[in-house]
Amino acid sequence: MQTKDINENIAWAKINEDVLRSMENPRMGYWVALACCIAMISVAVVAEIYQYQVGMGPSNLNWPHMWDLYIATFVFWIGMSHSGTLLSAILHIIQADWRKPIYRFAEAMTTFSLMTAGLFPIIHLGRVWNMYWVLPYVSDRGIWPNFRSPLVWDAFAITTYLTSSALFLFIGMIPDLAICRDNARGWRQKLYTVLSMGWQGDDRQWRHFRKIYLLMACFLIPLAVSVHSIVSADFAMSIMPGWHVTTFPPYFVAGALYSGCAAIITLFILLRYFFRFDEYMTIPIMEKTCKLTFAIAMVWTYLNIIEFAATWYGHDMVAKELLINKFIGPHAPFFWAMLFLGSVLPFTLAFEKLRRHLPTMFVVSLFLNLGMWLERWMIVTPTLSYSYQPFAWDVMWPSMVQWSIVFGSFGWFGMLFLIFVKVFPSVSMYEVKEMVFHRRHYHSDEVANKLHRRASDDQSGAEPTREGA
Amino acid sequence: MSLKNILENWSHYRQTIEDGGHYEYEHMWGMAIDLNKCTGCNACSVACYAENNLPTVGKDRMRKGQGMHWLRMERYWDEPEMGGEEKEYQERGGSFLPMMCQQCNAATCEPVCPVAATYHTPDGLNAQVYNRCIGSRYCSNNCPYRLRYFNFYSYYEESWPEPLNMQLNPDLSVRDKGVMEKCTFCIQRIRTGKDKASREDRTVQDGDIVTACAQTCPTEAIVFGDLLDQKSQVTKLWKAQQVELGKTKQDKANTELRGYRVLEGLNTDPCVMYMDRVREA
Amino acid sequence: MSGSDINRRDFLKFMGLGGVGAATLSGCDMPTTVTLEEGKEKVVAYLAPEEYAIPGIGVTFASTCQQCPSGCGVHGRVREGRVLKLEGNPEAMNGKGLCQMGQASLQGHYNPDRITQPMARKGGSLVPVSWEDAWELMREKASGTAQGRSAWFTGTVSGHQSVLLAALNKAWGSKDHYVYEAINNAVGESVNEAVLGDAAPAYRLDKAKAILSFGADFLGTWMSPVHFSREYAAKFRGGDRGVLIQVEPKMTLTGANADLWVAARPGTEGVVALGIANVLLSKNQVDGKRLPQAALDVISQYSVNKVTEITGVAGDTLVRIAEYLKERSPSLVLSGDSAHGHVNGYQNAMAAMMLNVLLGNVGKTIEASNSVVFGELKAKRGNSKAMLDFASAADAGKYDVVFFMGANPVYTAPTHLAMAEKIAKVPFKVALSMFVDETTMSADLVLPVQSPYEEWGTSVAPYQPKEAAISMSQPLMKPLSAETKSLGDILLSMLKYHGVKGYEGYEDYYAYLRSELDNMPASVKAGKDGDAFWSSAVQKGFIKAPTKPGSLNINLGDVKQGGYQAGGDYPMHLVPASNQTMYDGRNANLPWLQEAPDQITKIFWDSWVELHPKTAAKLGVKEGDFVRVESDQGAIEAQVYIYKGVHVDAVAVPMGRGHEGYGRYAKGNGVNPLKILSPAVDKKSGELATHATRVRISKTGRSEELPRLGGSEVQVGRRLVSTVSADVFRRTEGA
Amino acid sequence: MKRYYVMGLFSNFEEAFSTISEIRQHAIPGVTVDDVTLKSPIEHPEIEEVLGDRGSPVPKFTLFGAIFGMVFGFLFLAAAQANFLVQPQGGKAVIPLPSNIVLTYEMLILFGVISTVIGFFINARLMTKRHPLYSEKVSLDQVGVMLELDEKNVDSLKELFKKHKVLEIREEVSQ
Repeated sequence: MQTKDINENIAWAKINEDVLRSMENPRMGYWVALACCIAMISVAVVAEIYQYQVGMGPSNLNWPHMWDLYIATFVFWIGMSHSGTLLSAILHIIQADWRKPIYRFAEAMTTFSLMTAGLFPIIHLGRVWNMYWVLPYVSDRGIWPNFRSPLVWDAFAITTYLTSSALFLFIGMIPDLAICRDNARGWRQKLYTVLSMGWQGDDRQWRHFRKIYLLMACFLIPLAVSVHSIVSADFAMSIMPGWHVTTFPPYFVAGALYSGCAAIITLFILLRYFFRFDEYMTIPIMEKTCKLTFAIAMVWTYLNIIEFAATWYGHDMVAKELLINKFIGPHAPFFWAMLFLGSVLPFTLAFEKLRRHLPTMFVVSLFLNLGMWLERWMIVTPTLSYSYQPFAWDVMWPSMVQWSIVFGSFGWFGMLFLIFVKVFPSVSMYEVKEMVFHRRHYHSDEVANKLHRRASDDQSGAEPTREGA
Repeated sequence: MSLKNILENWSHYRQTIEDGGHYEYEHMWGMAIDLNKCTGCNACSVACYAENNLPTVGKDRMRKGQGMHWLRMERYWDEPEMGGEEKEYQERGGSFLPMMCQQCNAATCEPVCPVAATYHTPDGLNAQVYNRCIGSRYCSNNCPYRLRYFNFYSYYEESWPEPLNMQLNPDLSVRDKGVMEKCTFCIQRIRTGKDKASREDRTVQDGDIVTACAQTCPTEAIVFGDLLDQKSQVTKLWKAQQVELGKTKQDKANTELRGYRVLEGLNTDPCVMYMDRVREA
Repeated sequence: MSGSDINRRDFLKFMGLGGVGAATLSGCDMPTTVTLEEGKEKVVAYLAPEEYAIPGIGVTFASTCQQCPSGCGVHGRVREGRVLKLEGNPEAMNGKGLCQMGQASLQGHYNPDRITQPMARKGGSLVPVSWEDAWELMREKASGTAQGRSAWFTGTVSGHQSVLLAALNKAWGSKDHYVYEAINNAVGESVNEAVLGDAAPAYRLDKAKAILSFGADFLGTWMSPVHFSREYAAKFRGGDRGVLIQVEPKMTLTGANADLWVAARPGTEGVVALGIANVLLSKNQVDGKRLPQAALDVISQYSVNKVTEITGVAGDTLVRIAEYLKERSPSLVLSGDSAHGHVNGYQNAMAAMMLNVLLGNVGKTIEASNSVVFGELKAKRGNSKAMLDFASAADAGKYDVVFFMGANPVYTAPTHLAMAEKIAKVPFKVALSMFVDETTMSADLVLPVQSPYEEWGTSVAPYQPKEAAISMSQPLMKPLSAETKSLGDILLSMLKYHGVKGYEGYEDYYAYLRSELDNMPASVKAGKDGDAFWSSAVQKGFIKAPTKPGSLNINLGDVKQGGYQAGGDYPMHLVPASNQTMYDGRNANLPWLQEAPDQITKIFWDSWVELHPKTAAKLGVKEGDFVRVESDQGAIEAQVYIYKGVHVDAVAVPMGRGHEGYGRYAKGNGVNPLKILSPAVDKKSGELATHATRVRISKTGRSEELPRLGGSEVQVGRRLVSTVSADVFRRTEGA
Repeated sequence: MKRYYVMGLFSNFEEAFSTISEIRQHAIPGVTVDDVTLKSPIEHPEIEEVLGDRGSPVPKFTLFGAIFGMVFGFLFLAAAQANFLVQPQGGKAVIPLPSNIVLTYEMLILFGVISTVIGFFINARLMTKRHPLYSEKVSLDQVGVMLELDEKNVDSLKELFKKHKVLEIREEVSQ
């Protein structure tokens, strides 16, 4: 029974070994997974090519449903990206050191889900080949993007966020890349030599490193918040009932952190299982993540209630009508599913027994994410189905083209992530060392006992030595 | 130098619609539609198909909601008023509402377009630049009237088999897939009318320019004209109905007048005024 | 271009392609010459064009719309030698307005399924032949025809075409010219003839203050819709707003605009009229002196309760109608298809006319039509009796040769007439047609005629009581196919071939027409000499001739009404509804009209079955379900549309769809209700009783989304169209 | 006279630090703590005290980047809008502050981040060759204390290292 966030006595050499091992000789399962992802992608590519050739028609989009799954999934992936920032930046600033073993893959998740999200606005364009018109490139025709449009805000925000989080991921990885460099052979060595940028761990480098890490953390937190509130502006800035909602920015951010954390739990369990990271991704850390998720889930629930209540309380007849339609209309099954998965299911996280039981958590986290995806769909579509002009009311279900592209996006994310875990250390070695080091120096056994030990535990915690390793 | 430009004209560039916007309008094309006269015969819609190269998309796509009816004749049945008993028959007939782009002055579709493909012309028209459109379809989502239609396919490929294509109006383009489009108040006719006037160096007179729908309407329920021209028939009608631009709620001296603008409470400031349907009882 | 080396058709084709090519491209990325925000003018080199092709500039020419018998004057916009758009001719009776059929008639002209060259039946199927062969065939099969063994079967014809046609018939010693219109007012005409002595008097909607219409869809398909719409809007709906009451089993466009829409049990319209008369006489103290005693006696039998019992119209409704008619005089009572199309159609019409007499409308809102100088040019109005007569005559083997033109009896005839088989008994059938419709398919020789916008011609509107206008048709562009001939030319050459006196001089129909106009009486030419007269006629698009005021006499016939008999196995009434999109089926090949949602139900591209909610509930069907409508003559299946605009006992199915031929757009979509009509005729006039068929409905179990435009059918509380009362209107905008 | 690089590898961090602090107290004449370079596998905020505050100019870069991003961002947008009047207005001003503020904010962060990174690369002397005395142990679990000093002091330094249980000593002639 794991009781400590991490075992202070773990040998540093072992940390290196374990992590580096995880990066080598992929097993059969890995290749299978990769193959699946690529298969999903290729299906999506076929669908996209078809759509490109014929037009948006086959996707079942229609008047008035000009948007549907593409945008919903776009919002979903953007949301997914926020967890990484949460763990790496926020927890870094409040110095919650239990983040150290697990923030690396969360950070990677951020970058990759952004790379996935970025595809959707492009895919959903009627004339993809002109997508670059959204950027303010120098044009002799003197035409510019319309800076009033939330879509342009998206373009700016996502570029900024992608750049920053990618840099953040990379900077944070440099010392580890140095480790890889020192242990790798062949092409990997060349690669890491370049990437580690001559890191040699002298005090100067560490000093500046600490600064930049802090500074970037400070940047990323407001950035993450701004990004998702801008995404929410796509809807909140419109005048459509059910979109024009004041609580959307916080609602979206909460939802984002929520789905992000759920995704972290999923990947946490997968990595722990496949890479035998039991030593680092420990149950207590898992528990902490779960608690965090639960808290956010409650925030999300609260914001939901607020939205409903406000709509109900207000005099906007049309918005009220739409709300009722969500409750009992054709979308009701999905709507209620979303509420159940998003607000009821998370209560499983409140029970220690369940929290510590990984298979349960795995399933739960998947369902939480499904709920979050439904949330996005239920935001986008019902408003289009029932808005101001009753004559334009309609109900539309997405076609296989849309579905396959949506599924493909999961394949794409999976592929990126799978490649990542084999090329880069998915656990931050140097930071685990720091964690161990500091714990060893600042946590006496008494404290440790107070903190972690329970009556049930065996008392055979070896006396921590003062030796390095 | 642009910086200088900004500093000098700052206040000018900060003017919103309430302050009259940043340029003087040459015209403000508008309509007045009398639902007392409109019989819902749908001639306007077909005339629009004929004038504006609208494709016929066929049964399935039409049913899917992928049709291109710029001007749609909406028909509503009376609903039993609150508490009122269900009548056995629609004793008062139907309510017809011809809906074409309302050419809003505070158009909700404009600010959301990422590439500025839809904007306001000095004619007070809400123009859609097909060549600039990248098909994000945000404008249609943000149009409370749902009056923007999207080319979900390359309709022209099937819509005009030889020799039907010879009927196409060369004054405007045939749209390709991936482009948003909508009623333009027959901008090609406006253009021709203005050119003609300028050739005869005179100003455009009321009646020089008439849209296809207004022209074909057997009951002359649709009146088109320039709202800035004080002598134009449409202006007279707006005045008579005490309906003014730039208001979210018309404060009328005579509250019994029929004039109103659809959903004007949303402050879209549409340029199309409707006049209520009339029934004996 | 000189014109000699490249012929006109290629030139036009080229222009056409050019137009589309440019247009199509401009939808893509390259900068276009005409962008939406600023239509940049493109400089076009002025290549001396033939006739009216001036690049870049649209010129309008007057002509006449032939899409329905109303014969509205049109202005066609012509650019680069292509006619692009039709507008109403402001000076014509229809004014600047045009209905959707008129707008869409262009697609008939440009239709991809038009016949481009003669076809003859060889080995069971029609194969293209040259005109020489076609004439050869005529020579051997037709020219030798014995006296009176030939006939013409046409739609409404008028003007010089009908003159030539008469001459030709005369030459062949045949008086048999069947003029058939599926949608007609024949019963009404016979009643008018009997009572007023004037088959087509002037209905002055503009003078009426109240209109009571028994199924006369004067805004949709009745006689001259555009003209009536104009009068309706200009005066009737003007300052002192009139009241419109519509009594019919299925809501027509007119019904949808009525102040009071009343669903009477089909076939009992006459009883309703008597009931109203009864109320007027008893309650409203209207003086009955205008009516003969016999009529008064009959009326007195129809107390409100009895009428309610027979017709299902509530008593207070009858009272309300009477009120309106009383206080808002002069009124006008009309009757149309759904009142006429019964075995007692004549009585229904007579009862309606009785109300006019009782209310003293005759002379006020019903005025005498004017007699005109050119009787022979007047329109021959179509009716359905003609089809019945023709069927029996053909069945009796009365003819060796029959010419079909502008009518499609094989499609519109009920199954029980077995029209195709009967026509097959005629040895040689010639179809003069633009399209391969059902009738044309059964012909032995098909002569391709030109579209109304390619040929010269004159026509006289069947309904133009107050004026006498001969409206001109002139080519708006060169024929799309050189192999087509104008009807006039075909008739003329036949006349010449048979050496009929007085026609040998003209080398073509155009020459004939010119000389005919030259020979018009001075009163018509109004002092203009030949060329001036001609050009003014062509420019204006019509010739206004002086008229002599006619007069009306009143002798009301028997207004006795038969009782209402229940249906037995077939409880429901079938209402084959005429509408402005498909009309009688002739518009089914025009994609614009196929895609244009029906005015009432908003359904496109397909047929439907209209049911009242109660009926639907009883049957257990919901919108979109397929139901089987079965009469003793057969059955049709279509999707259900449910609303409160159809009588509880009625099933309305629109006419015009369900073609077996007639081109890619018409073929095989929808069903044809006329096929299952029972063999019933109006006893008096002998007209086909189109609304007399009884049917039963059953579920099929199949269901599918209804092809209907629009979501919610109510406004759910938004102010999109709100309704104000007429009093307020009169108060604020009253004259 | 020759100058040497001498590096001692310690596994016990305490010892390493005390070595440095002794140097700080001039255990070896002519060798100051400023000559010391500490190489370690993890970051040690606590060493700062021992080595003395050596500061970091990175935040200045950040500040500059952020301010530049903000100013440039807003002017860029405003200029574009002012010079391209044919813009959809929807009744809004030509230069609408709310939307421009949003974008300006993003620009601020973007430029801030980028210049921070640049500042880091410059100051941390990244993208330079590794030091000849660099030992892979450092990336594993040992700290290296490295000094650059005159030949005469080398031995005394080694003494000092040995006193503090050094595991390994490497030396190399500089230039």
